[in-house]
Amino acid sequence: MKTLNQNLTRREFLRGIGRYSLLGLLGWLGLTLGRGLRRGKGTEYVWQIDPEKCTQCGRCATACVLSPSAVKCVHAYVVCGYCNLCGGYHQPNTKTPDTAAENQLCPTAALRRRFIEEPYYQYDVDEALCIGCAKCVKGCGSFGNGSLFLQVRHDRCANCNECAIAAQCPGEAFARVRRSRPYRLRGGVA
Amino acid sequence: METDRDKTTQVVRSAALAGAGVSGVFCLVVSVLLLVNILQLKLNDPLNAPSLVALRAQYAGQPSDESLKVQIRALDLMARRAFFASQQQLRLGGFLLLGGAGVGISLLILAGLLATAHPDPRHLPPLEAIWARRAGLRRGLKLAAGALLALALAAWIGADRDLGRYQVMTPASARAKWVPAIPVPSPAERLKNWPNFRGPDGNGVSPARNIPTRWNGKTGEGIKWKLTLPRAGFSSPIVWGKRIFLTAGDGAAREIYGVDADRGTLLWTAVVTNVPGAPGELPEVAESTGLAASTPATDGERVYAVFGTGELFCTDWEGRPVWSRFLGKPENHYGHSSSLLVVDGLLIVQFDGTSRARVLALDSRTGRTVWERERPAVSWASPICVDTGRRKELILCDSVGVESYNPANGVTWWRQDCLGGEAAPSAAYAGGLVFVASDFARASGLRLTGTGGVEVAWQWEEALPDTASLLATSQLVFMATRDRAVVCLKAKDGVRLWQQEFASQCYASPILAENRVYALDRDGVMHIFEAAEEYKPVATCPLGENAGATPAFAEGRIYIRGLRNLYGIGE
Amino acid sequence: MDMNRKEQIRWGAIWLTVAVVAVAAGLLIRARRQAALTTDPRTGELGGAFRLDVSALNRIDPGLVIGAEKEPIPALVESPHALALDAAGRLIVGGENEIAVIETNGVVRTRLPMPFAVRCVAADEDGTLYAGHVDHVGIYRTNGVPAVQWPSLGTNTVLTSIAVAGDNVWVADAGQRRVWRLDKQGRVLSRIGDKDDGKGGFIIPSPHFDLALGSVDELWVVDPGRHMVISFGRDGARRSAWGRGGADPEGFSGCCNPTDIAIRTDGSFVTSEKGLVRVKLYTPAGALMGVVAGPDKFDAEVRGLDLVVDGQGRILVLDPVRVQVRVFEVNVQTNK
Amino acid sequence: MGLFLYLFCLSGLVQGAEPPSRFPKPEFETGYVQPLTQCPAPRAAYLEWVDVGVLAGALALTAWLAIRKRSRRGILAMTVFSILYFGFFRRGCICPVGSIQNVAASLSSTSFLLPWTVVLLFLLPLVFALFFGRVFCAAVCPLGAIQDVMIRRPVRLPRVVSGALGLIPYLALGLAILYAVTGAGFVVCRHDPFVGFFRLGGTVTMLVSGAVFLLLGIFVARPYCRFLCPYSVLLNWAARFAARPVTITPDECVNCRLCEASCPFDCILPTTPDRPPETRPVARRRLGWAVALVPAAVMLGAVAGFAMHTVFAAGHPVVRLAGRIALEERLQMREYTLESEAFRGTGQPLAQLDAEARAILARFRIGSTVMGGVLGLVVGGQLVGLALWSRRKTYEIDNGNCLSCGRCFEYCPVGRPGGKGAGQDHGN
Repeated sequence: MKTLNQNLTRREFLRGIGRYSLLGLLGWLGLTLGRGLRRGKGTEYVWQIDPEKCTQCGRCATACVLSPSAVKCVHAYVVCGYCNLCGGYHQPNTKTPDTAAENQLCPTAALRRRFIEEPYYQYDVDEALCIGCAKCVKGCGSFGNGSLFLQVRHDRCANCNECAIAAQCPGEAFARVRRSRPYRLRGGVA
Repeated sequence: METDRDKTTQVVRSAALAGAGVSGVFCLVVSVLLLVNILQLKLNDPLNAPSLVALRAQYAGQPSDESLKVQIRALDLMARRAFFASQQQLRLGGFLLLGGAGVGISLLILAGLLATAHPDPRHLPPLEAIWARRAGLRRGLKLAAGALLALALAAWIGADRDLGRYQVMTPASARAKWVPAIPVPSPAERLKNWPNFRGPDGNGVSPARNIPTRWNGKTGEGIKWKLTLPRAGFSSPIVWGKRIFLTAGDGAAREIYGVDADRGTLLWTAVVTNVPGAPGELPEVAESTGLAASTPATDGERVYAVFGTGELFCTDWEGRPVWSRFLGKPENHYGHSSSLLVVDGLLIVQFDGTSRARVLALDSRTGRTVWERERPAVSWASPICVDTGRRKELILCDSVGVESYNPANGVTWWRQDCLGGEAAPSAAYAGGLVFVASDFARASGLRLTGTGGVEVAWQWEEALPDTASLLATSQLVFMATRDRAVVCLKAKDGVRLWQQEFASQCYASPILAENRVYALDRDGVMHIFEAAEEYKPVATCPLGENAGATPAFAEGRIYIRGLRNLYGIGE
Repeated sequence: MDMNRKEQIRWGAIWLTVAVVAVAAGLLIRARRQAALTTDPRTGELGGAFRLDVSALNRIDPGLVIGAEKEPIPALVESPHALALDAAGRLIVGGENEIAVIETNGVVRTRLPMPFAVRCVAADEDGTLYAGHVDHVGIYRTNGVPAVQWPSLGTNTVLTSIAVAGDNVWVADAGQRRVWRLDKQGRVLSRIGDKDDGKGGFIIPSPHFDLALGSVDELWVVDPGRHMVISFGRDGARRSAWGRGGADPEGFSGCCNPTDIAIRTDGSFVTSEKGLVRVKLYTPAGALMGVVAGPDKFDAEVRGLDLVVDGQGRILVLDPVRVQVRVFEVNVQTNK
Repeated sequence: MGLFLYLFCLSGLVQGAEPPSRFPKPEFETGYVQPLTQCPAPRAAYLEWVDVGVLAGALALTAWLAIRKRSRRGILAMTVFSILYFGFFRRGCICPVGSIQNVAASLSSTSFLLPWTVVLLFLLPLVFALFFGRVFCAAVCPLGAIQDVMIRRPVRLPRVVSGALGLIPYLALGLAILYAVTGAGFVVCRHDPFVGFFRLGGTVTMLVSGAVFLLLGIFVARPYCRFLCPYSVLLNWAARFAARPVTITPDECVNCRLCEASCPFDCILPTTPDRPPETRPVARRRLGWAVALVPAAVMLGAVAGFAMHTVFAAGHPVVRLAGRIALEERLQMREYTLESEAFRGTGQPLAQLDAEARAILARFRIGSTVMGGVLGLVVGGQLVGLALWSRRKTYEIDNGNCLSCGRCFEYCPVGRPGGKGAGQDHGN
């Protein structure tokens, strides 16, 4: 019995040493990581797309962990030319620039058009319908002012540890941005 | 003894189990439906319906066909409805499945809580089997390790070695490892001398000591000797041991001079002649550049010089020709002015013109090309080669950006497009940062990153140099700007610390020696000030003659080239 | 002992099998990768209907191409925006902070530093340069006469084109969406294209709005939003128009094209477009004669190509991305 | 790649959008007011701290329930809470398991900054494990919780299988660190099988693998936790030194073997016979062999790791891109992938990509070799451990592997408050 007790206490002792050295290791780790933290004090990040790097590949529609994707087309009205024939709204070979189905580019009709006054039209994105396929973005960028572009919508985004779209983005357009400035809008209005 | 309570428990438990079973069946049905839905969506995605795609294609050919339009519209509406309907079904299915599973599992848990049956230790293996269990663990471990080894073997066989074949993209000559055949001067030897434009690395920093701070060319104070040169040229003097070398040239002749550094006597003159392939006709160059704007270089055995004509000439220590090459007529609207640099037995020639811009590395013994890279744009800047602690980087500026090469084979380490206009100032390097600038564009501080590239640390656009190169310490960056000022910026963030205007602009690049900056202006006045966070003048020394060349520094001496004369200053 | 030996043989056989399987698997992986690398890489994306293939539009029927490119001339100006010819046939290139006068052989004659960015430029017969800065016109002479800056034409002004003839200066103002006619002292004489002219004014969604002087008393102005080129009398009376939208070679693509025009001595038009970057030639009546240069000749990021026709009928195109004046010769009988 | 993205956003290279367009908008005559582009704000930063607080609270409560209260039902309630809160409400993404990668990336690159919340997320479960065992696994980790409720008919795996599969978590940890450190991305998050359920959607592979794990979990208790989870390695080693881990019995063990049968994870070590069933020389020889094998295993592992490095490196997007572009150049291919097309669009020199890819490959070479060596050490060490004979007089918990689920308390006849429960029922 005595030897057993001695054995036990010796084991306990060794375990204690192990425990506190591991605790010290974790403390050191925390401090090391903490040192890095002081430089970027209080900065928290969210994912966002840089529209200048976006290649409109269409993967945002399929790669997001959410379905439909948390990436949506966003319209910067300040950059828009309010055209009648819109490169983002209409098929490239459209003859009569109206809202007929055969002329629409958007597969889900998420892009809406509203007449304002001759000859100007306002275009709006219905985010409930938008799937983030970037077709209109490509059209607007190719033929228009580039006022349509993709952005991660933060009311939908789960802000994953590693963004599934970022892992597949060919243009490396995804980057973390500060939570205080969570969008990268064209036309400079946040 | 079964009590009523036990009975109720039994009934509840059976009910829970039955409920769980029902939930399970429900989940199964929902999952099958979901699966069918997903498959359906995969097989015929309404938004990609082939009939719709075909109709659209047909419509593109016959845009005036009204019936086609009607068909497309109807089909389109159907497709979109189907798409959203299936999306909704998927969502609903997901919720139903989740709900069913939740209810089922909850009921199972409830049943488990009410269970009275207990594990039966009689089914357990006998205690003696413990040894067999250990053997099993051991065997499993060995099995896993073996499997991993087998996996590694398979991986090794199937490995992707495309990266190894990537060499196709770099010039064929780059693969050959360059082994200099002549003894390369040691870095210490180079540091003792001034072998090329802007000192040992081309970086504008002199390690020499006892540099004079007082002289006056008009009165002769502090001037050891003065030598009138036969011809003019804007290139700078270089120094090795007791020899100074210079180049000069005009339409009539191009010459290299060897000068005794102690006495200021002209030892020899090498005339550039018989360059194979040289057409003899002269390019049009600006008067302010001339035909001898490029500073020569030396490795302690030979002298190398390049001229605005495109002639590259190598002489031995006594001025006898060793080899020469014609590089092609420089297409460079001010005139060729990039200086030479010798790196580990390779003569680096930056030859940036408006067409066929390139950089060459030649075997310094023979003039044979070891490697050659195309360059993106014209420039008038000179190469620098610095050791960043990780590797040697050959850094060249052009009118679009700055590029760093491996001096051994010409492979690009990194490139940053941050210049513009007409690039004449050369880069400077200090403390992990590369500094570049060009007039009408911007100055940039580029930080070398851990991955071997660069990132832009800061940019500055206010006052910029158009001729003089940058000078940097690990703390400060100096630029002699076009508007006759010297600007001092903080190296790490590009914030202006001070700015000092002089009577005249500096064409010569500022040089750092003994922590003092020597900036020679076009009137020949040397402004000496401390390399400090505020402007602290040390002295102002006139030469009595206009000057444009960058001075050369040696232990206790400065050699300054005026428009007509070469001055030896010091004891 | 016998048992042990058997055991050994069994394990040996097992390990040998594992090794053989591993080698086979490795070879299989290798073969599959080779096959996979060379097949269509674009899998796992949305289907065909989701693809907007702009490159299909970029292809031009080779039979339509009538331009042949010659050696380009370096433009040598930072962010070149504006191109013109002076009376001596030299190139005037205006950029972010200077104007360069360049010989057709590429030699730079003069460099004039500019106090403002140059958006458009024109040269008078006597060599006076009229540069359109963002909101006003500046007058520069190469012989040392000090520059004159005319007053701003308004806060919303974005000047994009300028033309000079006789005593008149016409400037196209994309911001206010009208053309101004000024005299040589900078006084406004008249305006063209105000909304109350009954035609609804010009539609200009982006800062591209060009004008050019025709041979006979005509001013041609682009209405990019309507994809049309409209002629006015030099006094401002509207005369005729041609042009239509469309991604086909004959039409002007996108929302707002053409971006620039130039007129040849025979009255035919050279046009340039953004989006689908192409330079085309039209008859004086507005029928397509051919494509001078298709999208394959230009970098994708080109937005607006300033055009000029030189004395030999060659088409000079200012390429802001390559910082060159691209030279095209037209191989077609133009006197139809 | 995540690493590079971080670098980008910190370098300030891509700050802000382009300046506002100077081109004036049309002069509308109908009094039209241009709408503003709407931007819904992200979740407030302080809520991250709330999450950390909830995690700490859940850990403390579970520890209390397991060690003081010894309440299996309490732990079950916590399990349900974790599924709901960390799983469905937080959508599986505040996750100490994944935080390993953030920590590794941050240690390898000074420019990868991670928030304090993530540091705490990583450290809290480990610190708790050092004192109270793996209470995090018991009921706090949503990945474990969702599997725990699925355990219905657990079977005892043959030791050969569990011994072999037990090596996988080490491999997973090694790969997670290797990929995080080289900037190839976060593989643990990418292959998380259950996150698809928590988010009600995901790729088909993700959902199918999750379903397979859950269904498998009916028979094989917590397969992901025991045979895949990289964090389990760290928790295992911390829990071995736990100060007050869960105990089967609050009092003295009566060796009734009930607990041994109750544990679905095979973590209860039974008593051993007084003397090993083999002779001393045999045991000694075995130990000698095992010890001698350690350096050989390390060497062999390192060689295998080196052999694997190109395979691992192929998972890095830059290396893959460089390989693809090299192929395109070699075969003069005009069919570009989306990646190579995007890269060519940037106009970066190909040689720079090559240099970058080679640098990454070099890091993989080192990292993979080290990883192989460590794995060899693990194998060797375990063999040595298995060759040692330790005597046990009572039933004991294998602290490293015990998930503190509390199932064994239910059946222990000793010292249950009130003395009712298992013992009585068994009597029937």
